[in-house]
Amino acid sequence: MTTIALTHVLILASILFVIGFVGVIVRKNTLFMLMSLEVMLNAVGVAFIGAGSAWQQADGQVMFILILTLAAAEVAVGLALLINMQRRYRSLDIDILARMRG
Amino acid sequence: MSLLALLPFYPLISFLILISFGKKLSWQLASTISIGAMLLSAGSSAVLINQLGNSESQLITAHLWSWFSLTTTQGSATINVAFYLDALSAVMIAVVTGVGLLIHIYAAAYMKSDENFSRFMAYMNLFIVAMLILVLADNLVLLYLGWEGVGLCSFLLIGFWYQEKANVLAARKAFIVTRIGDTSMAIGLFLLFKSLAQLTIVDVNQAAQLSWKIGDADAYWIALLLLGGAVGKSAQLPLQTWLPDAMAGPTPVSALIHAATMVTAGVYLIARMHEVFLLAPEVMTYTAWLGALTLLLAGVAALAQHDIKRVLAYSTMSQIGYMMLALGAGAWSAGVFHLMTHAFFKALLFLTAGSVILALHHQQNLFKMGGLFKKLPVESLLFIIGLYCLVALPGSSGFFSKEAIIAELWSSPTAGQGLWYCAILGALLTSIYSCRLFFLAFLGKARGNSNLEQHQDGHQENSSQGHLLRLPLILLALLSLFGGLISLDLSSVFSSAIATQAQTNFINEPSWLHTVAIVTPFIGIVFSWFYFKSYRENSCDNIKSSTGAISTFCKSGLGFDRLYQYVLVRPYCCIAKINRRDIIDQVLMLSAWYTKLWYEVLSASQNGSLRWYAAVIGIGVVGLAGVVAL
Amino acid sequence: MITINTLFYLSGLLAIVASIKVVTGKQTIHALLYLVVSLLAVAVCFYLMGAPFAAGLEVIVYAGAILVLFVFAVMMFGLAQDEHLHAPKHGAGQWLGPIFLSVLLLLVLIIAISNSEIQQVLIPKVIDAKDVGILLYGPYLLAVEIASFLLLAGLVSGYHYAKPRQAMQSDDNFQVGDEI
Amino acid sequence: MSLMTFVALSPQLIIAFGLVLSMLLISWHRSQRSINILTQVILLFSLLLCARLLFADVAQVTPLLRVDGVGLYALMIILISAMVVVQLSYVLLKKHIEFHDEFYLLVQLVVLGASVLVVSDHFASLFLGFELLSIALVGLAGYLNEQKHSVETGFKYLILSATASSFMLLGIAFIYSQTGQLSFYFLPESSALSSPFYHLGIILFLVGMAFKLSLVPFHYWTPDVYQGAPTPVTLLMATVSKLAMFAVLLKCWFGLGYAYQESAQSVVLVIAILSMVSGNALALYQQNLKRLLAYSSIAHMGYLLIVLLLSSAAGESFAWQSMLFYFTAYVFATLAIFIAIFYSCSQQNSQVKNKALHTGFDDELLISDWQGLFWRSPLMAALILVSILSLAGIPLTMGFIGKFYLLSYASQTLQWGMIIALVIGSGIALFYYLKVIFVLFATEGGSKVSASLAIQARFLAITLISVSLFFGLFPDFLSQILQQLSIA
Repeated sequence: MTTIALTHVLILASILFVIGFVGVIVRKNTLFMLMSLEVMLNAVGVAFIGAGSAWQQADGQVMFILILTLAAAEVAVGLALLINMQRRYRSLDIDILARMRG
Repeated sequence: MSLLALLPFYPLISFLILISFGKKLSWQLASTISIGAMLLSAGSSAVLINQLGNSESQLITAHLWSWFSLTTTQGSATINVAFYLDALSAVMIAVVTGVGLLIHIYAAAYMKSDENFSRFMAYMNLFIVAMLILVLADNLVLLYLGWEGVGLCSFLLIGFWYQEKANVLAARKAFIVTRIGDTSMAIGLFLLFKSLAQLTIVDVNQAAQLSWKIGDADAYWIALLLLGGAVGKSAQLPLQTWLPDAMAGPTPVSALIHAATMVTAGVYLIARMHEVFLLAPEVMTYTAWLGALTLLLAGVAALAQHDIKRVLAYSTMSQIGYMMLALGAGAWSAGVFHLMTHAFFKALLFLTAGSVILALHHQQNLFKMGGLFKKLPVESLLFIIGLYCLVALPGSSGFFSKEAIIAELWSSPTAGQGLWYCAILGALLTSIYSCRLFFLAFLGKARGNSNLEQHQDGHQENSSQGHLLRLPLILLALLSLFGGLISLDLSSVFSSAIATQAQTNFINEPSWLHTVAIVTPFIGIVFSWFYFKSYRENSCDNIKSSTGAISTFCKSGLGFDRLYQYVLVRPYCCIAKINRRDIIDQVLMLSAWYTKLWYEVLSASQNGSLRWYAAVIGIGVVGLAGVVAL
Repeated sequence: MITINTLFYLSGLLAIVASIKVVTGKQTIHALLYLVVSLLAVAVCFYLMGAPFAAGLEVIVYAGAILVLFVFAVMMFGLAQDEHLHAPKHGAGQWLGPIFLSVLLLLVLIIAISNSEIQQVLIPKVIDAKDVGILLYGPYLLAVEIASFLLLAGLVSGYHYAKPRQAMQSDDNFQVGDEI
Repeated sequence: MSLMTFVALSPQLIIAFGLVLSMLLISWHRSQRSINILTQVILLFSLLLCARLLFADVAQVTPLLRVDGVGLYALMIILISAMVVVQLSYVLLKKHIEFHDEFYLLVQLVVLGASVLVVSDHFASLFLGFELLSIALVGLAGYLNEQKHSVETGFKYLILSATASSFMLLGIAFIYSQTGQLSFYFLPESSALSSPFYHLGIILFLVGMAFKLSLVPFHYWTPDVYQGAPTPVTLLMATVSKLAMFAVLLKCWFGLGYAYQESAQSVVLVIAILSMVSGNALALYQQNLKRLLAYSSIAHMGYLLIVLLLSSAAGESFAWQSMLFYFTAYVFATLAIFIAIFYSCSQQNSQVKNKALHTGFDDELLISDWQGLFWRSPLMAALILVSILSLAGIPLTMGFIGKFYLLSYASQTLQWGMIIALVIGSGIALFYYLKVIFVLFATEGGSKVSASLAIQARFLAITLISVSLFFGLFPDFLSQILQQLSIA
């Protein structure tokens, strides 16, 4: 059936996902955090497409398209927030935003 | 609506009025409302008890509405808001409304000058409501409601003078410690419900008889967990530590809650669920031993206290130990009887102590008192009556009830001879600390209070308050003296228990038992007469601690050899001294400390950093995967 | 022998390397370009998995639209102060990486398209645009509708946050390093 | 699609249609007042349709949605709390000269997302509803620019919820890769069950859910976002989002048979016990009221997880019944206490308004600000009292019955660990709940909050108090309805 093993696709997706997640944790720059989130979402897309092709269903691709809309909406809000932050604090350092605690 | 259904509503209405209008009410109005409500309650309970005596079935029920229903695999159980009055709860409502009424009258006078008077009376009323719900509840859920309500009111009242930190801490401690017991009880109730699918008390008792055998594991665990709840509420070992601290509340509170009513809730619970306990004889033995240990421990602790209210608190603990001992030994009626008489004389003692404290401008230290007999003759007389009953000298109400308990211990299947000796030792201790208290406070010379005379004048002026203070005291004194003559017929409640008891034989009992039991208090008194000579005669101005007492004792050298001193007195004093700070208390506080530590660690991790928060999501995933993999 | 598998592993590796570069990059624009490379590599993977429609969308929407949004945003910030702090050194070294990755990707693409064996294996298991469309506008019709509301939500909140406001003044008293 | 499906879906359609209408209204006539009224009308209309459909047959609308009684009941509660939120927002926003039409649009979008969630029957609709809810809430969380922490709140919520939703999506992808099915009500083959990806998928999926329900250890956003967001938005998160999430979780939990899988059960057990204990421990010495409620909500969600642990399919309807009852009590109590917080805050803010222009105001309220409130505003104090007692699960309130249902459920399914954790947790909880009650009745303290409530607020307060007391005293009425719904 499949020439590409499903497990391998899922492992690829996991690796990409983890890279993105590490980016979210490690980077101080908010722009990079948003980019890392894109990497994570993209990894999820890989997993869905792989699963869809393994089962020979179009559902995986439909889910991918829905994820695409999510990514677009998320980026729009994220960048708008970024602009807001830049205006207010003149910096994109996420560690500024740690004033609520306890 | 029947009279029974209305019983808790009088104080409830009074509570609502007082809490909503609060400060707008004058003292007269507020006290009239609260005392009036209590009067109505007490009156109706008198009528009800009369009706109960005349009725055929020996019980009165009132169904208000069905509360909610639970569907289980074994069918559905409906929980009603319904009241149930039988001989056992009749005793309880008599105590709660009767003693409650007298304490309300006293409290109205005692707290007159407090600016939050109406709030105080409102809480007192609410307490009565909760207590009535507890004792009248027809099912265990409603009983638990009353149980929690009582705890809440106690918390509110101990911390009534919340401006002082110590009071708030005491309130908190009482709440936390009793919560431990409540937790155990709640788990017990769920286990019970799971096992029997019943929550109505009558049905539970019936179903327990049908579906369990004696010594069944279910019965064992449920009884043990319920005992845990009772131990918490009744301040028994190892959850006894909250009671002495609870004396931080106003004195009427100590009298009402921590002597007469609330602490007896545990005793009531066990008596109420006696059918379950009968199926778990081991737990009954534990109950008896817990009671006995508490009795001795509290007696020893009472010996070393400086604060008059703390002495009384420890004595309450030890008297409840007697009740527990009685329940554990299967002497159900005797236990409940002692509950009632104890309520009378302990309320009397506390209230009189309150009057003394008031007269001395809130001086509670025994070593600063002395010689009060001459200055406060009425109070002293009342106090003597109270102590007379506490020590259980012949003729007093305490005598009847305590002897009834001790008499059943020797040949009880769940108690035995060891516990009999404990009870006798306890009686000895009781008489010793009572004498010590009396000598220190009322005999000898006045120490460190010159304000008394001046206050006496003020006291005279305000004679209406004085009368109000004394009226309930005198009534209580009468009850304490003659309360022993009230005959309780609890056979309808404890019928199954009596059936079991009939098998036990009293043949093997030696004849000297009763004599010893009666003589013991006298031995204690004679002993203290000589041992506490210095307190009594009080030639020096300052007596401080028990080491002083030991040296005085040495000098007098009245027939006690050195061995006795080193083997018994020293360790006793040591234990008493250590126990003044309550070892078990420290252990319990450790758990509070753990909670606090936890709070601190967790809230430090809440550091506001987004990157950390995101990282924790990853850590969580890894952790959960680990949990699944293992 | 070059099979689909080797091509897939190669493009997957490319995607991983490019993603690592995105995450570790110093300069925003460079990181964005690496992200484009990563997305393209993933698109190749999609193609190899028999989802050409998804591969197309990946290129058009992700690399084409969403990343352009990023680029616009970066332009707007005018490369803020933290960019200057780590100003990159110009040199040939930093060009090598992207060039290498891109060339590799190009090779994979060319092989995948020109190799007839691979095409033969691919064609029977392709799920093309038609299948996706039938599903999307059949059972998933409501999902499309809800997705449109999702975009609306993104639009409205984005508009709100980015809206210039007279009342809002920048927090002048705030200094970087305050309260951190 | 037949007419029947339109009828079954009418509550959702009304909201969607209302959104379009609202946008038209904005382009035609911008007015705070009219958009508020329109929103309320839409919500009310949808509520009435829900009530009408409540006992109708279950309707499957495309593979994505399945309209049933329990979902509609949850939606009704969601709509009621959304109406309260809109009312509060109106009070908050009308002080501003600027137009705030987006706010109402976003609230409607949140409600739409929630309404999709409660009837979803498919991972696609679950994910879309989830995201619709999240994105709109991100927009709302940092809505008021003049608030001190608006950007921080918005960013925290955006990044964390995006991270969590990617985790959830990866989980769904893994599950899908092993089972080949995205719809609920489908039991996987045994071959899938042995795959590690399947179990990993369930964990990841639960992570996303746990994040939204703010369960430990995915709870970190909760206190910060609760504190930083405008109070009506916090209320929206505390009620609408939580209820919708829980409803959908329960649906797929039972539908996909996770309830009977050991791995999923052990995950839930760990999360639940951690949440019950940590949530309460964190709230212990918290002074800020909104943070306090955030922590207490963590614990409440932990209690609710009890219904997820099931031993046989027979328990499912009781699980629904317990969960819906508990949530009704929780939502009403939360509404009540947030109304009180909202009015207290707005009075505080009006007193320091001038200062607010410069440094940004703060929607924060300390427990001590309520000191002696009873003597100044008995109605508000009564409102707080009833809701605190209900949250604490003191008898005679709805909260007690709710907790009782949970406990009896747990004792039937033999979850002794859960019961112990629940009882210990509520023991700790009483400590801080009582502190609030204590403060209310304290006499001293010259606090600023004097609280004279507006007419609508009085009406709201009295309604909430009486509802809570009524169902506390006569819960049978509600539980019978719930029983009927959950059996269907």
